[in-house]
Amino acid sequence: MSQPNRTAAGGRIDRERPLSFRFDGRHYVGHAGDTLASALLANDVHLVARSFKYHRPRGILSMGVEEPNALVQLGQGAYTTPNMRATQVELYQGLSAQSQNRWPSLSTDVGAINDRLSALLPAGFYYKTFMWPAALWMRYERGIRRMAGLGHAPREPDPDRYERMHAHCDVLVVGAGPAGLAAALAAGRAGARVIVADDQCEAGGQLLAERFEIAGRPALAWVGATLAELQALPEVRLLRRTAINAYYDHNFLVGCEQLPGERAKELSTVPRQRLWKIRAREVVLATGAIERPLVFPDNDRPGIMLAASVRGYLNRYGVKPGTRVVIATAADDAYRTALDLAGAGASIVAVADLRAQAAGYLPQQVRSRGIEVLTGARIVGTEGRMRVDAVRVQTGASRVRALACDLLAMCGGWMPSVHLFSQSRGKLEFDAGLGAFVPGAATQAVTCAGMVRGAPSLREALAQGFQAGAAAAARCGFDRIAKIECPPTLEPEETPIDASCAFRGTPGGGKQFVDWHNDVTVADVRLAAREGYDGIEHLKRYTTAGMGVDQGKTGNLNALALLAELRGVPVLEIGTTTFRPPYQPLAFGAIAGADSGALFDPVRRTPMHGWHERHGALFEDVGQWKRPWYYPRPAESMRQAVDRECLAVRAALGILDASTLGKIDIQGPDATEFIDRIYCNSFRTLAPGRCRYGLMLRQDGMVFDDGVSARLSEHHYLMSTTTGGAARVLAWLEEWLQTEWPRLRVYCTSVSEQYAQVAIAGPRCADMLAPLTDVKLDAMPPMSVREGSVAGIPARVFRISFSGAPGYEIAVAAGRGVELWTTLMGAGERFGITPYGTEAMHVLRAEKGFIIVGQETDGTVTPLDLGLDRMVAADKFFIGKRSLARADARRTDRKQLVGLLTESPQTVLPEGTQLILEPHDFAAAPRSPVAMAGHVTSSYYSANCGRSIALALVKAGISRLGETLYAPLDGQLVKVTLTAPCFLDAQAQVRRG
Amino acid sequence: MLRIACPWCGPRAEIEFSYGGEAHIALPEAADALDDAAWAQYLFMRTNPKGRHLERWVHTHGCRRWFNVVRDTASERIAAVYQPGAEPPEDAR
Amino acid sequence: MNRYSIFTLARNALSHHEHWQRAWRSPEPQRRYDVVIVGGGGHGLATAYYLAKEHGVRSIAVLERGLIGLGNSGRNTTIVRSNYLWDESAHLYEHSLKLWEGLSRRLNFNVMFSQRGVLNLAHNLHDLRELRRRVNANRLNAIDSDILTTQEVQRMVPALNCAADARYPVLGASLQRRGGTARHDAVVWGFARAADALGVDIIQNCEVTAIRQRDRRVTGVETTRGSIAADKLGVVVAGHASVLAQMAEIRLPIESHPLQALVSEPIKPVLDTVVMSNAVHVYVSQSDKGELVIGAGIDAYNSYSQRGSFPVVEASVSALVELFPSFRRLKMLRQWAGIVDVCPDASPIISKTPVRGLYFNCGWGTGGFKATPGSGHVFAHTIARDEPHALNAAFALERFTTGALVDEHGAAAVAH
Amino acid sequence: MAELARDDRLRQGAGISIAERPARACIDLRGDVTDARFVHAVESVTDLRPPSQGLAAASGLLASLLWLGPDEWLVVSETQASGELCARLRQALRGVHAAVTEVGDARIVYAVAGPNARDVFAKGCPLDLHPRAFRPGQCAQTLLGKVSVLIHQVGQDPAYEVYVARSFADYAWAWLVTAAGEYLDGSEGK
Ligand SMILES: Cc1cc2nc3c(=O)[nH]c(=O)nc-3n(C[C@H](O)[C@H](O)[C@H](O)COP(=O)(O)OP(=O)(O)OC[C@H]3O[C@@H](n4cnc5c(N)ncnc54)[C@H](O)[C@@H]3O)c2cc1C
Ligand SMILES: NC(=O)c1ccc[n+]([C@@H]2O[C@H](COP(=O)([O-])OP(=O)(O)OC[C@H]3O[C@@H](n4cnc5c(N)ncnc54)[C@H](O)[C@@H]3O)[C@@H](O)[C@H]2O)c1
Ligand SMILES: Cc1cc2nc3c(=O)[nH]c(=O)nc-3n(C[C@H](O)[C@H](O)[C@H](O)COP(=O)(O)O)c2cc1C
Ligand SMILES: [Zn+2]
Repeated sequence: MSQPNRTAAGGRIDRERPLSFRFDGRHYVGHAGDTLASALLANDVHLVARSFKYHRPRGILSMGVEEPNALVQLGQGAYTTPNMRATQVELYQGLSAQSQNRWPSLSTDVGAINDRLSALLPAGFYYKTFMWPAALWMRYERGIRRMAGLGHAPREPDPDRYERMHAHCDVLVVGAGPAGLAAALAAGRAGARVIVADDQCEAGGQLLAERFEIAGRPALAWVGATLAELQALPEVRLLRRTAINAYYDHNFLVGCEQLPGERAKELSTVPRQRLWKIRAREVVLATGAIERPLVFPDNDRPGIMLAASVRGYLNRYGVKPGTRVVIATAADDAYRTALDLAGAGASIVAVADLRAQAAGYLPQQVRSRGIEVLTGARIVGTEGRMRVDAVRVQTGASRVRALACDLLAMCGGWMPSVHLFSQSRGKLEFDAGLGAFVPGAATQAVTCAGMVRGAPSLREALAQGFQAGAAAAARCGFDRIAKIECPPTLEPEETPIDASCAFRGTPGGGKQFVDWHNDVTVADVRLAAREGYDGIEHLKRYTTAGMGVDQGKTGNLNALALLAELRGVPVLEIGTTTFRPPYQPLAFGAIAGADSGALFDPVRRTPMHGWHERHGALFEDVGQWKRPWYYPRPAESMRQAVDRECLAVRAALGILDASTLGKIDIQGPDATEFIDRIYCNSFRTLAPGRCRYGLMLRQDGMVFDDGVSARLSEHHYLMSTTTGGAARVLAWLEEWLQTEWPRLRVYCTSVSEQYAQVAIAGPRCADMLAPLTDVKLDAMPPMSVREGSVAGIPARVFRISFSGAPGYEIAVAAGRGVELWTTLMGAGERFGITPYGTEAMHVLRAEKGFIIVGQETDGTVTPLDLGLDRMVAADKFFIGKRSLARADARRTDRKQLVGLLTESPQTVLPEGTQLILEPHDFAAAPRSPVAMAGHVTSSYYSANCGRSIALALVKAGISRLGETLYAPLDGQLVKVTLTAPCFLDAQAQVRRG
Repeated sequence: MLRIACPWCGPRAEIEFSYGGEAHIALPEAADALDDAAWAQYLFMRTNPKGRHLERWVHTHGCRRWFNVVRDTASERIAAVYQPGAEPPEDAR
Repeated sequence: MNRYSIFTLARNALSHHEHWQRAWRSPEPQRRYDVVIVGGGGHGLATAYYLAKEHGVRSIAVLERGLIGLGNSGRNTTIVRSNYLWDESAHLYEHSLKLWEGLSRRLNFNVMFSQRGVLNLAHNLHDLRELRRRVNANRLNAIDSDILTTQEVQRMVPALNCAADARYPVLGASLQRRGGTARHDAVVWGFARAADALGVDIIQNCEVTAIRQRDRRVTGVETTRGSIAADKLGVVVAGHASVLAQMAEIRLPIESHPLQALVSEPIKPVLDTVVMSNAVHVYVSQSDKGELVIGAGIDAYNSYSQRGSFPVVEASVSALVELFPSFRRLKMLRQWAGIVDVCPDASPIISKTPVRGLYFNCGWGTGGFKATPGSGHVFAHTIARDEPHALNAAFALERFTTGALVDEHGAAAVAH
Repeated sequence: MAELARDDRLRQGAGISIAERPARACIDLRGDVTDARFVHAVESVTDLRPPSQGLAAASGLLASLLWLGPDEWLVVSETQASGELCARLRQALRGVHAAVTEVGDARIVYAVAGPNARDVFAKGCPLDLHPRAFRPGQCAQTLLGKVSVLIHQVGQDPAYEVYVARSFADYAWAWLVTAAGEYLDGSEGK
């Protein structure tokens, strides 16, 4: 198939490797080495998109990251990706892309009506309209939403892989143009660890687009030699296709490497993208510059392109985007385009130079080829519906001339890519000669080299690069640098640009775009200024200039220069909007990396997890832990299973995996003193070999954690914590020890994971355990601990119970947990041993009124509120004590823990039910607030009680026992009676533990 | 991402640490004797300066030691790290 | 003041929009005002508006250090809801939500308040319990609130991963249908324009550098544009509350942290509702312009630098794509942070202070955008009457002394 | 599930190998290095001086002492029985303020080696493991993905041992295998 705009030779494409691809369903052919944009241009396709707001036909404006127009929907199905810049998509065989934001087709787009209605749609029109009638706003809004947006999100989960990498280096060089390569070479030769990152698929930067020479040979030969040397240096890492997107504090930068995964999907191990998180001691920014467009009426038609990009397509891709070319410029650089195009056989209709004079070497060269150069020439309009076909030019006050053409190449000079420098908190300065911002004082270890500093020539770019690289390496201690000679270049002098021509536009005429992406025009900027949105940040937010996918890379400078002129102040005073990450849009997948599914967050399992699984347990998530919830038998409902488990514990024998509880080994001569400061109840009275339930408060007096702690010996304790609190409590202990009480001689060590712990509970537990252990169970009082062995395994046996039923807990080394568990199961068989899960555990403890931190408490509950006054020691210091004396903690109408009994024993209140004092007719007064008296914290059916039971926090609850409250439930009111929070054997109240 | 020099382990990435708030807020000696207002000062009131801040960090995923840091809350520059209980180094004042 | 409507828009179209007036004047500061409001965010401007509108205060200035609305008001994820747990907060936020419901017309500025519903996801049994507690409390406080099953959630949000074997399965959600989003900038500009029309001087690029007082009574402020006398001073500077407090020799229970947010590139509608998840910590909605607006977490450390740290973004984006696996190929377009003023109980301070005539409104932390009209309304009352409105009595500074905190951490989902 | 998988999957690619190591004695040792009695007691049992510098490890015939903190070490031995070693340490440290705590069952150890080992770590470990920054014989506690680990470089090639808490071991294994994925297809490391 023919590629009408492909030159016969030249460029860096592989002419031997044709690649076929589709755009909007049509087949085309390009070459390896093409981008989608260059391949489309080779096929003379200029119309590629519709604009965001007015749906104007748009073509390819640029050649790189700054492209505001040519965004396409790439790929299909799960791989489809919206808003891909055609200028950055490397062509591959079978590529398929669609244009966006048009219906029904790119050439016939209904949305283009907006262009006609544009008088009604100035900047911020929606703030002024759609307010009446109020009821219709949501309908209007639906319409607005449908119009907005560009491409479509995929519907299926992304099948691709993403990776993230930490990297460290002495010198990070961003950009592999001449300046960056020179910097990398200097730093690399000095022996520094260097990373060079460039967003393009090939190193060389602007040189790829030019016909420059270095040391008398084509510049790209120098690039090749330099790359070869860099690759041979062991401490240099070259990252191609890697945009550095963010520059954070402490010289931490984030980049994204595009891997050629689009082409190699079958390799599922190859990630699509790799995020680089780089910590650099020194950074050299050699990020080059972006060409500045010109503002004039209808400056957005397909076929209107940036001049250097036109030259780039020609030199790099062998594509001549047009045959009859008008060049509009405010700088000498565009004359290179004229020369190169003319050399490739295009006809240059004229060069319209906005400057009053164009007398430099390059204009001379152009003139000497017989090309007409108009000076002081303004573009006052363009023609052509789907592609530019004429340019209207006016010189001075003379008559307007229409120049027929199929390509208009424009150049408003260069804007240094200061994005990263600014992100680094570097100050920007305004370079009047360049008419653009350049890096000023740095605040991090960063230097700039090349065009990013405004260096106009290759010679300077190279020199600055070598200098910056060597100096950065030297600051890292690599200062033995072999002398580097800067290779000579031959370059013509350039005459100064006149940046003021770029943004001013022309009064009257069609729309003059400042921001192509968001369709912001000169008129919009004027309107914003008129209405008082005349600070740059207000201008941005009111007009949305710079808020599009290109983040104003092409448009921002013109917008703010225009604003400065409207306000009559220097550009520097207007300032820029804030440069923010990312420099280029960054896939969420790359940011998340491989952290998905099982790797999203660790799942923690106990040593006996496999057994539970094999025995049908369902699991409950408790923090990161999976805990057995209940063990349903075939055809059993949850309620039936839990009832069975609960009955078994009270009647015979149950067994629970308690391994997830936190366990902290605390030892040292001051251990008792320390623990006494941590818990609100007293431990100094606890004898070695005994255990006690302890309650821990925060400094504000609120309950923070609880658990049973054992005094193993005089100076040695084993503290237990809640499952979720294990890490938190250890951190809490260390914090107090290290920062407040460093003189206390105490060591804390987490042993949570060292032990598997099994609770056995029920009247038969001693019968089962006694034959298995050398511990004298008869000699163990409640709340005591012994060392010994169980089933031949060294073990610690605690006589404690969280169910109120007689119970023991046995801890063995985690590696032997399964052995212990299965032995107990075997030995318990004749007693009807029943494994029970967290649900039954919750019911059982609720029957006794034992609290669960995080369920009965929520960070606003004191021990007094829980009726645990007895646990609050008056005669010692403890954390949180002072707060309990505050007025609010002593209020008598605080929410306090009580039990609840529903009128009907079968009604189980949902946890989270709120309680009210008086009956209320909700049907009659649905919209008036009703005062609440408290809420249900725990609620279950208790098979042992033969009825439902609940715990609740109720205002002044303790003084209200016996009273009736109401629970609104699905439109009904359920009567509940307040009771003491204990439903079983209240007389024989076992102390918790 | 900050880079914090643990006094024991050397410079490490921020994600290895946890922040512990303003430093040098000592537990009052005789808390029981304080009035509610003074207690509230200890519990809740913070300097929260824009600029030089003396603060606590702990090397959670490293040596688990607490230490103090002098950091500028506007620029994120870290001027010094020092031991709990010590005064900030002279040159970081 | 030009009236805004489709008719005036059409009329102005004929004259190429050359005749629109400034939305608000740009006056020189006067030497004294009855009331000076420090901070030209949404809350400060709303306060000025209600002072002028409802309390007849004639001479009011709003002093803004930079341009109005570029603080947290201009950088938040715009979620509006009132489904808070405790009565005190529920009443305050519901008051605000009611004001939102008529705000565009009252201000004659379309703030694009969009009641597209706010979903709070529950991922485990604890979440579900707390969610039910809150929904029940909301209903008794006459705040609309529903519980959805997993299937109902899936129907509302097709892109959400509701698989039972997900690492964080969706077990259900609460839904406040009247909740939604509003256009952040429009709220600021709408209040500014309406306040200006009532004679309020909005003075930009005017930083307060000192607070003058005599015998613990406010007399005025020093600013970068000279000194300005005032009988009453309302400070509404969000993340900078402690800085201003220090000028008045007060300490606040506030810490300033960066809170980050980010947007995707614009795409066609995929998400109609606001989705929030406390457990994995992310919240997301799609704006009318098409970008996904995503809220991240706060950086743990104090900072005034209006940028955060990358790990926070990594965590939030991981959570986002875990909930929405089809969003992986979408791209982050921009990322930023605001400085939020975090209170120990995650509730605001709207209060008199030990200095007479000095009032503070701060501590909204990560969730004050939704309160903008309500906060301004009750703060205006507090300043005008020198006593709190019934709705903000519980939010006085004294609560830190008495201990009567309004703790919205535990049970009220992500505080946004 | 992954319990078994860990034993089965000794991954051998050109660039990386990952394997679970057999259980070994691990003892958390706390004490004051400036207390000569403490140092002497530890030396008498292990033949090693507890290193006082961050990142340092001391290795001998009997055991290794891995620095965990200024007053904390992990005593590791593949040849000694844990209980016995503990008892001897406790015995030697009688009367000294120190703590000896058995933690061998609380740790799983993975061996990670090969030319791509550093690349694999780099995917989730913020530490710089470049030979200029981290050498054989050094150890550091840090993060791997979302869990705390102790990394000990045991060989030049490079070879490492990674200690991870038992309940996080499944996660860490899955993490390592996933991270290693791209190096397991026989491709050479960088
Ligand atoms: C990323 C992010 C997401 C959020 N998401 C939500 C959300 O979804 N829903 C929600 O309800 N809330 C959210 N919030 C919180 C919300 O943005 C704030 O609570 C709210 O906007 C605060 O408004 P304000 O007017 O008090 O503060 P601001 O808008 O910050 O205004 C304070 C003003 O004071 C000025 N100022 C400071 N110092 C001085 C001085 N010395 N002199 C003069 N002026 C001064 C500042 O320049 C600023 O303009 C979010 C916040 C952030 C940062
Ligand atoms: N006379 C002129 O006005 C003029 C104009 C333009 C260019 N030039 C020539 O261009 C060259 C400038 O050299 P240079 O090295 O400064 O710039 P360059 O443009 O050659 O190289 C910059 C490189 O950095 C890459 N890059 C930019 N931002 C990046 C990021 N965030 N992450 C990764 N990569 C990024 C670019 O893609 C490019 O490859 C010289 O040869 C100069 O003569 C001259
Ligand atoms: C709700 C909301 C939506 C936004 N949408 C966009 C957007 O579409 N494009 C964009 O560039 N920025 C968008 N932003 C971010 C702003 O550009 C800006 O980053 C933010 O207001 C913070 O200001 P700063 O970056 O100037 O500090 C949005 C911000 C908010 C609060
Ligand atoms: Zn450390």
